[in-house]
Amino acid sequence: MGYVAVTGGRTAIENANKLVHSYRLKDAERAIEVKEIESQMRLLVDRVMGEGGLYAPEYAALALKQTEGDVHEAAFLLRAYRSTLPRNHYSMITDPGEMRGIRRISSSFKDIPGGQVLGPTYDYTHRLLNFDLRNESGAVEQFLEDFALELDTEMDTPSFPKVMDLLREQGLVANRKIDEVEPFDITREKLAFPAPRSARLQLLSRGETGAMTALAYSSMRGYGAVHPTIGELRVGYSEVHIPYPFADEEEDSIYIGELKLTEVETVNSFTQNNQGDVEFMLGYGLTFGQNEVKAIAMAILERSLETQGQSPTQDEEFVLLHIDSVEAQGFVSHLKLPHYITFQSMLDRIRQAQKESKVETGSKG
Amino acid sequence: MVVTSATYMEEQPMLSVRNLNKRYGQGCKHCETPEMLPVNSNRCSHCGSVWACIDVGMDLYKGEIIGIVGESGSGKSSLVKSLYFDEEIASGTATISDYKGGEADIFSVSAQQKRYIRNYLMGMVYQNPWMGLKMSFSSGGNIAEKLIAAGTYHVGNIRDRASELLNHVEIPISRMDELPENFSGGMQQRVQISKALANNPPVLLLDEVTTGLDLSVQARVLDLIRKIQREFGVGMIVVSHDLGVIRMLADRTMVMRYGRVVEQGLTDQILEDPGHAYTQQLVHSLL
Amino acid sequence: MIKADYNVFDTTHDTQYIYRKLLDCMARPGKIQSIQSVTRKLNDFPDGLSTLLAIALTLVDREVSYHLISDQSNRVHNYLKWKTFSEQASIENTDYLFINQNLGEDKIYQLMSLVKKGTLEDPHQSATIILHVDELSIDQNKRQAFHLSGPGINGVTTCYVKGLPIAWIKQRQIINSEYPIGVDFILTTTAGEIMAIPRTTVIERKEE
Amino acid sequence: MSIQLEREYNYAFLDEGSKKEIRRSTLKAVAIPGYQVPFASREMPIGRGWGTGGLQLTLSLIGDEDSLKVIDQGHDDSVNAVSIKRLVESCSNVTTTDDSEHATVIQTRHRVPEIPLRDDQILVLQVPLPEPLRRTEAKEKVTKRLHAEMDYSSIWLRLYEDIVKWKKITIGADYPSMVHHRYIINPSPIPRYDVPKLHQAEGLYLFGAGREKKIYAIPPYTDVEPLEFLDYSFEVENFEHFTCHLCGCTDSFLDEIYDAKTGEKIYQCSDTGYCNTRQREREAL
Amino acid sequence: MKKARLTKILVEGNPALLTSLAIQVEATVSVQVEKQPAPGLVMVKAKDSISMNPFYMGEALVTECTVSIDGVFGMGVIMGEEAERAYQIAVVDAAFNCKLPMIEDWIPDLLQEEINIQNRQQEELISANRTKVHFDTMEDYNDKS
Repeated sequence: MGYVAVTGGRTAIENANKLVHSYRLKDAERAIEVKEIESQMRLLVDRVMGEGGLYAPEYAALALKQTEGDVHEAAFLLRAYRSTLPRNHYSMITDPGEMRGIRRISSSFKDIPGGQVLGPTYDYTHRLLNFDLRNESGAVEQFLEDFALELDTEMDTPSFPKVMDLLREQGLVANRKIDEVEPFDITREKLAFPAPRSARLQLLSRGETGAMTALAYSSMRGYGAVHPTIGELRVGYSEVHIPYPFADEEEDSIYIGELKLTEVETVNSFTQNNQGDVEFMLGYGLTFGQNEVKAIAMAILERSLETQGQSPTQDEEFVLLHIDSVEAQGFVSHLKLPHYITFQSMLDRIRQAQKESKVETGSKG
Repeated sequence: MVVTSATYMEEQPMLSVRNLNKRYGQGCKHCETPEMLPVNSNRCSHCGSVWACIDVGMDLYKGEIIGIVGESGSGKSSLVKSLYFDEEIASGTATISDYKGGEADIFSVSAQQKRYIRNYLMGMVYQNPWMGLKMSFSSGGNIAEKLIAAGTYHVGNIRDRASELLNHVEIPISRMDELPENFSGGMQQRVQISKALANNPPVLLLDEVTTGLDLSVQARVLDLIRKIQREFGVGMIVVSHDLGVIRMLADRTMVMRYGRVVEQGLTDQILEDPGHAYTQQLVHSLL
Repeated sequence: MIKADYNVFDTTHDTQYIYRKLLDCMARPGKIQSIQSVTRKLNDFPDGLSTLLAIALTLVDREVSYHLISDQSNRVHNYLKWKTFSEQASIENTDYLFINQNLGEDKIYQLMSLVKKGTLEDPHQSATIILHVDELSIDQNKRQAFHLSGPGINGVTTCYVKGLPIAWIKQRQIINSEYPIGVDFILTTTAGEIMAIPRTTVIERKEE
Repeated sequence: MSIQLEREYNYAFLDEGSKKEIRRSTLKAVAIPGYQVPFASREMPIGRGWGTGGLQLTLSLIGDEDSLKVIDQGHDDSVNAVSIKRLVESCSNVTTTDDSEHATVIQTRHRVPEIPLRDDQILVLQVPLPEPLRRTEAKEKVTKRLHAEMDYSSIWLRLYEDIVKWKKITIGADYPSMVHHRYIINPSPIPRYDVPKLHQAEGLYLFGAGREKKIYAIPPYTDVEPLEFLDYSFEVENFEHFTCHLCGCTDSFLDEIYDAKTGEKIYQCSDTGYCNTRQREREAL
Repeated sequence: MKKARLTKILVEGNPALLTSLAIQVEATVSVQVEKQPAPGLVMVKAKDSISMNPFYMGEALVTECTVSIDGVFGMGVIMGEEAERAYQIAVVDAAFNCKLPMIEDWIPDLLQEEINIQNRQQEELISANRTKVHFDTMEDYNDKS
């Protein structure tokens, strides 16, 4: 049969679900443990949480297992799961400036208070396949033991004052007051344009890494104006507190855990503000987990959206409506659904148009 | 020039602009009103906001051409763009006399009524044809857009009217279904003019329509504008920085500087005997 | 699944029931539906108020605002806050305006000049007025009947409303003159009947 | 004590707050026929673009008393229709049916059933692209203004250009139509054949676009006019002399299919429920 | 002890300590579960250091539980799927809210656990600090500042 809808869909679906399950497992010696994914596919888990907009490492790992490592599908599972849960709390303001940092670099200054701390990074690994990893059994414990012995417990622990504060103190960047405006929430209200800054940041923060990287790259290459210097990139743990619901007036918040975050602040060209002072323009990026390229791309895109111009990355609707992983992959993949009716309707039009054009050429000839 | 100002006075103006003010920028406490700025500037030195039009008033009578002249930044383009709702004004009125049998201030009607005014009562020709034309639609289609907006839902009638209009602006009918982006600059301006005239509006606004064209092409477009003014009896506001254009087209002329009208009167009079020092400067630089 | 207690207002199933009646009413202006089987469960509240409250429980939560004009407003505020986390807003900001009082012409005029009417771009950002009336009926022979026409109505339908001052109709007509700007009405009765008059409905008074 | 998490989904999957928001938006949509009401739109367990808007409407509508029919391309058994039915069954007590006479709510993609909707039935259409003006204007900010000012000349122009180029309007499915003389809508990608069914109908039509976060409606007895010029009228699909090879029907929307063995082109009803009924009737005779 | 400090010790500390505290409470008083441990979401509000305005960056999965002792509520909210610990934190919280006498005895243990947490977190920071890049100019810079 040609293009006609499948009948007996119910059985086909059930069998397809079983089949994909069998493909997931058929060459496995043993099923991979969720815990193994969570601990050893760390950056993948971070990316799924970031794009899923849900910080839940265990569930992200489970989603990756369930989807055989398809990042889009895994992020989608987290997003859909969110829709079923009540949201009873909003956190107090989490300030990544106070994070327990494990990595922090600046490309604006050679040296900064607290120092350039490389932390866990692949930046200076050579991209050579390491064949030793094919068989690590035994080597894991040995490495961890040796690594622990190397640590000098007397050593200083780093503290990372913000690089931006150095510039701020010198009056080179705007010194804004903390303003507790209630942020826009894209998960509770349809975005309208022009979008408030808080909505842009929320959308970018859960945007798709690849899409954002591509757009940010285009802005740096010439389709736009943003080619920043990284004032500071930091990775670390930030505490999350929520208000205590049964609080009497002097009660404070309760601690519920910490998030691993990547925060980027970029320094761009300078401008003259309303008071006539010349200041640097800054860009801001913040994502769940360690996902540095996305955080940088976010800083570039959010800065780009603050500028006027004709390039794609200066177009708010263009950027914000096309970087969402779930929406983009959903709509592109919906083409797999049957479109027999629309196609039939189009067939009718092309046949009619052909007839008309025959009449025309006929009458001319 | 046949008509004099005395003739106009007997009838009511078609379009009467009063106290029109237009500002670009947020403004600050130093430029809340245009009067707060010095006379020789319209830019606020504190916040950079610009009062593009300050207290502008004018009357346009049936079938007359008013020229607005001034150097770039004088506010003349902002004025016509404001009248066509491309820009939002800060304050002021513009009363149109023949509005659905009565008269109305075009700035205080609803969005839908503004659309009616843009389609029926005014036409606009921009310096940049990309502003006035949809380049991905045929030139006939561009005219069709206006006719459809005015309620013509008959393809045959639309094409008849479009042919007629293109004929007026001397564009071969054979090119009706071509995209204007493939046309020369002069032809694009002529398509724009035909589009602006589609619904026989009593008022036509022309913003630097010959700027950037070759001299020979300029002359042809200017001739066309005069011809149209005669044939259609349409009232025009012609904005140009070029006194030559103004001399050729305008019955009366307004001179603008820093957003203010510094002088107005019959064009001949202004050009031959300029009263204001700035006008004298303009006229002398032309000579 | 949640087990239904037939005497307690069920926020899942009863609101679904009311919503479907409301939707049918909104789709067919002039049609009278009854939600009495549910309003009965809110018998802590005096007659009339329970119908308004049932609709409030169906539509209102912390994401939108409401305003109530009633002799018993304080009780209702506490109840709604506890049940739906919603707060009363001023008339000019409210999304849902509940009225359980006979108002004079001046008061009606004042209310209608304040309520949100939406804009041409966002006509949905307008208030819905839920108004308690004495009686709803489709009896054609009653005096003061209205002829309704517009979307949702097959030609013309006639309805009779007792206890609806004509000022409401007049003011509604003024507000709704620049369609799609306008307000929508839901009329309720003590007996638990509801009827909707969306902004598209044209109302003509029946000649006497 | 051993502590376990409670893992039960709410009735009809969505939490009550989400349902309320959808319901409020739907009521507004009915009050302003053809106007696209924005709503927050939750992520669903099926893909964005796979009917999440329709599904959210359905889930906000249904209760224990309802009987739900889901069709895709006219078929009850199409995989996507089955998948949606399975989801609804798993999170509510709602029964599903293939019989459109029995259904109180019908969710559909790309078709309006052949048998006219009754006044106690609601048809929910899944909408991929709700904005008719998107054909000529990419930006939502602009299309919103054009709707506000009722400035639809660009879409008419699109039809004009079609005629100039092809002597025909070439829009296939999702034919732009004017609702209540005010708003132009995309009726979702139903064939042109189905568009007249929306005009002055007995039942209520609801349209849900999940990805684009819009809800709109056509109430019963509302004027719905496909855009047409006086001299170039709206045309529905033409099946000429073909008939359904299963039920012999001559006046339904037909699928064009190719016989796997002979390669011969044959036609059959796209509305399988309708076709089955007709086949049964024929056998009974 | 402030809630913020107490809950940090309970969330980050050794689960065995938390369990032992909860068991002590259960052995002494009757604990009523008001709300079974259930998954939920917390919307995380983060500070955008450019505009200094907050924005919602995304949600975190939590498990929450509410209990009561003699009508006094206690609640436990903890990130991740942690039904048992959410319950136990709620129990300890309720014990503090009730001011049960036993809480005085807990303080030394809690303070010791706080030190343990700090030491554990210190280790990770020390290993990070070994990746600090040393520049010649560093001393100069510090001298100047």
